[in-house]
Amino acid sequence: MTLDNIKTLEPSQLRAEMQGLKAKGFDYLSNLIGMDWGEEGGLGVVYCVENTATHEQAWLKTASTDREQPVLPTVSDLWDIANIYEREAYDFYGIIFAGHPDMRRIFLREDWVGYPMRKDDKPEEQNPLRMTNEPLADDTTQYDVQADGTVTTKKNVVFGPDDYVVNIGPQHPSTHGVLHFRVALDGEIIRKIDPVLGYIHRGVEKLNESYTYPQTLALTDRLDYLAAMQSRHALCMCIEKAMEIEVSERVQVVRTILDELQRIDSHILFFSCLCQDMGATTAFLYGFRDREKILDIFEETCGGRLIINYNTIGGLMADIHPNFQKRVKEFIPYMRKNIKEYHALFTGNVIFQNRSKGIGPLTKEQAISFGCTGGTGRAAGWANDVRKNHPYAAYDKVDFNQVLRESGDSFDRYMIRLDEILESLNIIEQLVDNIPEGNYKEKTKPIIKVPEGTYYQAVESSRGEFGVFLESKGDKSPYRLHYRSTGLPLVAAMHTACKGFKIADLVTIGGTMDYIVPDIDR
Amino acid sequence: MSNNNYFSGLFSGIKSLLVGLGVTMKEFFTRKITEQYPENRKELKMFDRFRGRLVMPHNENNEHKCIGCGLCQMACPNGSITVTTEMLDTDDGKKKRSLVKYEYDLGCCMFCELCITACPQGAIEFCTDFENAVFDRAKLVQQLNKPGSKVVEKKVAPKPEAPAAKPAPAAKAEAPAAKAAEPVEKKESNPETPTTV
Amino acid sequence: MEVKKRAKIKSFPYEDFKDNETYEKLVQELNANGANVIVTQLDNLIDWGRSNSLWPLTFATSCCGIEFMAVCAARYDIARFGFEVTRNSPRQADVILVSGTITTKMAPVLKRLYDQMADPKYVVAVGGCAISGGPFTKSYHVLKGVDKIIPVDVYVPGCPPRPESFLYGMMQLQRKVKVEQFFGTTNKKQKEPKE
Amino acid sequence: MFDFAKVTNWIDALLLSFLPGWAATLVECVLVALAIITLYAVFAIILIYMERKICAFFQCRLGPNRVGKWGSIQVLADVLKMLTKEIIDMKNVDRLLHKMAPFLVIVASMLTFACLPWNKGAEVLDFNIGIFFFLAAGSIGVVGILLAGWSSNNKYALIGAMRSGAQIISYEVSIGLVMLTMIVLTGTMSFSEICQQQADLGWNIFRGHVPAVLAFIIYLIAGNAECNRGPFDMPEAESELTAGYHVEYSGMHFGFYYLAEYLNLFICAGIASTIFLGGWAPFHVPGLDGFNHVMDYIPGAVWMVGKTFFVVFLLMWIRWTFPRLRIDQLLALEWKYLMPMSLVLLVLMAICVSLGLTL
Repeated sequence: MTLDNIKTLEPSQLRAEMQGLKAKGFDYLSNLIGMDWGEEGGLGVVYCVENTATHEQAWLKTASTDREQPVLPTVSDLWDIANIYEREAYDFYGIIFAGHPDMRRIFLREDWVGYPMRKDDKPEEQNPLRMTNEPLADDTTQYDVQADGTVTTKKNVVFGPDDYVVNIGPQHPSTHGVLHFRVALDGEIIRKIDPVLGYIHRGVEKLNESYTYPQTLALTDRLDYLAAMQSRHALCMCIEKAMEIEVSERVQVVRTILDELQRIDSHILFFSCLCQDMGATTAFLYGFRDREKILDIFEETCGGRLIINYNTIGGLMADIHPNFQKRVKEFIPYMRKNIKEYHALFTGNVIFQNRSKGIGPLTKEQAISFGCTGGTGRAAGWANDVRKNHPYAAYDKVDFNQVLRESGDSFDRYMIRLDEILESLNIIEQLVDNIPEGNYKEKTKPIIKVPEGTYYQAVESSRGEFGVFLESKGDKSPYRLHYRSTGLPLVAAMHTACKGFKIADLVTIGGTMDYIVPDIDR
Repeated sequence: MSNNNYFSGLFSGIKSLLVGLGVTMKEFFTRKITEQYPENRKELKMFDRFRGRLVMPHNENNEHKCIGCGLCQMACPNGSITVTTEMLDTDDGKKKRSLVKYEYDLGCCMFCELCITACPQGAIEFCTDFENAVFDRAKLVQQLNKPGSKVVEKKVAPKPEAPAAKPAPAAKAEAPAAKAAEPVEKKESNPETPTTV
Repeated sequence: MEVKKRAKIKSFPYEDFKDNETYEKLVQELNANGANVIVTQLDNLIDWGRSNSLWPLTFATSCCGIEFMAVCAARYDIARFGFEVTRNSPRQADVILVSGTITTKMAPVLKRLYDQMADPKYVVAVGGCAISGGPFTKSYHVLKGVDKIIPVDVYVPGCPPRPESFLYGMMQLQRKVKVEQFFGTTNKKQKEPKE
Repeated sequence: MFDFAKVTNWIDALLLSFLPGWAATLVECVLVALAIITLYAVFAIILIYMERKICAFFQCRLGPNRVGKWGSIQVLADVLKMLTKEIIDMKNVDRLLHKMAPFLVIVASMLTFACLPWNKGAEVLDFNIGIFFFLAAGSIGVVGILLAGWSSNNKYALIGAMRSGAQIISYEVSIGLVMLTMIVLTGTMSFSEICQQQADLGWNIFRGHVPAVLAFIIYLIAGNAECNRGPFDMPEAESELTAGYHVEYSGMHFGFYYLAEYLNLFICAGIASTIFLGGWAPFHVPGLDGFNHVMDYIPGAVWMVGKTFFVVFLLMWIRWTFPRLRIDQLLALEWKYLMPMSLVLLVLMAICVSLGLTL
């Protein structure tokens, strides 16, 4: 959608406005995007808050023209997730949020020089490869603006000298990639988790600013590689809407089917990895056995197993393979049968039940405040499915349920995913026989230039709301292309979910949260 | 916890464990799905659309279709392709661009297919060969045009093959337009034309 | 005495392997000094053991890691080669499969992991990211090839390489291991990364 | 039934014929030690191969099949590699304890291994308090694990070792009680006598019927926990503690832990088959003399090893099916379920025996 009504606020007005919105029921902060609008525009932030009852969105922005020490007020006390989003903006743009309790870098090393996402920063010149071990401070700085306008600092403690801190990751089998948790333990009990991110921060958003639009597509697959279809779908849709390209019905339906296949793929992998983490290696292999069927469908039609590279601006790279429908139709009953096996082998198992029921619960309020979309939010009873709330592609033409559960503990998060596999199968079943005829790709200009403006498009990716925020100045490269990570809120919520549980539960909770690290770090 | 709970929990727990054991035992006797790769090399066939590595097909006269326009190089997001060209005088006195070396870094390629979509001639394509591991990084930089090869003469050349698709592919329509739109930028992409051999 | 080792890999003819030129060169280098027969036989035995027991470190940073999981899973089953004993502790692993992007923040960690491994240790760079930075070559936070910090034995291109290429890469590594000399240089490597 | 004592007596006589008594004993000890070590190694290799194959079959794949026929010499390759792998010397460890720990583990495992009765007359360590000795020797292993965790100077290793300590000591209670239950039935603590009795009177699991079957199940669970194997592999819980107490060990030191893990499994299964399934005693059905006669032709060692591998298979089946417990649940399982149950069993068995209700 085109955002032509972003409300511009002075930094001083921001907090009052935000508090007002929060009171009006805008309780989900879906985006907090750092921006660099150059010398005149200054360094600023774009906020998007959503009302979880009406699904109405409000977009706001604010900026400070001081490039030396830009200070904006924090909203981290209003929404929990703002804490980590503001650290991201600080890390990339050097924007200081007054009143934020923990102004540390989050993605880059603490000894990193400069703020790489600023348009005038030259990160590579100032930052040669440092092979020394990374310094990790045990305390942090809070900046406050006093009544007279001066900025004061104060030290906050992250870990005290008495904390028994264990580093889990970045190289650890159950962090699903290179995530690093610093965990303060009391015996086996977790007292505090401090995530250290950025071990797979690949600077995708910065790269995008130098890429042409077709080139930016190539990177979306590699963000959340288990939602490659959906991420790329989101970006394509965003660009298509901005350029007012109508894609054919055929493309819409094929994209929907593939998105759902991708979701099943991701949820099977979720199941497998959770089993692996909890020591049931055999179930892990059963999951992978079934996943290979989807990968075959992908590979035959799209040419890739994991990095699929299929959606493109205006349609698809190639038409679906003649075998596509046959294979998909074979897969549906096969998968339904095997889901029963999963339940028999793992879900019903008393050990698993005891290890997951009541473990790491997130309440609905917490899930919303942390912006934990996707299965994690729905397990807590938050109806956040983008497919229902803001329908796109062919989702308004199919009949499906939004699976919701109540307690938001690990078991519910697990069950949500397995139930969603069945829902996705239903969606595919409704569509696969009725793929309409039509072009598989619309004609586009050889050089794609998006008209000036700001655009946002969200899709329901495998693990939540994946959003593409695009600001264009009418060039062939985007001025700013930001992705709303689905995993970052999940990691942010880890401390809340894990506190008071045991170190073995960290594995269960992390597994059921289902985050993918390259998507967190981007 | 009441006594009742204790025992019913115990028995339902044991039952769930037995169900699990049953599932694994059933799998123990089902056919294994493993594909034995090096043993099945002869039967192993990749899907047609699988992207193994980039190749430039040559016909039996050692001719390829690349005219050296450099569009692929420009389309490539991370510089895996380097096209070196030279200017030759044709018989009718015009200058004509001709390909000298088409270098492709397999170790860098991300298989996004942008080069293939960009190519107006259909000169490059992905093959399904997947056995590419080497000991030396330098070996991954491949020269795609065979030594001594030359471009197919326009009159003889058939229409560039469009990918197997039924509706008139946009790629084809896009191709001439792209060609027309590009000439200026093409030059800056490969400024150094090697001296004629 | 000219002793020429040339590894045989089951069901895979020597000629079908790629990059045999580098391999021949390697063989020449390793056998430059020659060796006596008994030592050679012992060497062969140890190399046979080592090449068939390359336990990988579970190290995955991104996409390629998922393909590595697929290789370990039922359909491709790396266990057929005996490599399924993935170790989580670098002390017990033989080969580190660098699968995925290595960022500059991760680079010291990777180096440390490599240093923690016991000799003889091998490195396989899997996928474009590990070989050259791949899709992210132009990024400010990505290491452009792991061979800048640790010596790499085999490069497996692909983005991500499909499971068969993975296995092929492992066979290439087996070939390399099979020509090494226990009573020589390779047991205690002091290799330095390129450049 | 062939009595292996004939062979040992013959060797003894042969040696005494040209050696003084002390020298003969010395030579015999060396011979036996060699035999035990060889057996130990051979069984370790077989078990590892078996585990890898069986686990693969449960997981619908093939397992090792490229090294040798059906991958049969895969483990030899692993052993060769492990032997020639560097053992890393670390700076900040407690050197002595760090180096000693794996040996303690392997010594404990070998001592208990020597307790197994292989055949009639083929027992290495056979006292009248054999079971007692077995339990005592088995608990040395936990010292090795604790030392490994402590001396490694690594937080993961320490947590793993502490878990292991808590786990093994708890489960030893059940094992002790269950064994006591069976001692009530047999009336002896010597392994050879237990086996002989079962050869004469029938296997204990049949003789002791209900309490014996329950005791067998409890023993399997507790024994599995003693070996630190899934679903009780908390100390090394890969996904939590990377490799647990042996995270800092490399080369053959790690190899010792690896071997000991499998051999402990074998010993646990071996003791189960000795105490419950008759050890080397063949399977007899009362009344079917022809059948019993055929069974007698199968050597005792085959029975013993066969039964043991059967139990090993059961344990592997369990391992490759279930997820891992959490440490507090593991202890709850012991103290809230297994221990009370084994106490009840002990009483039940005592009642059965005193009322003559055994078969």
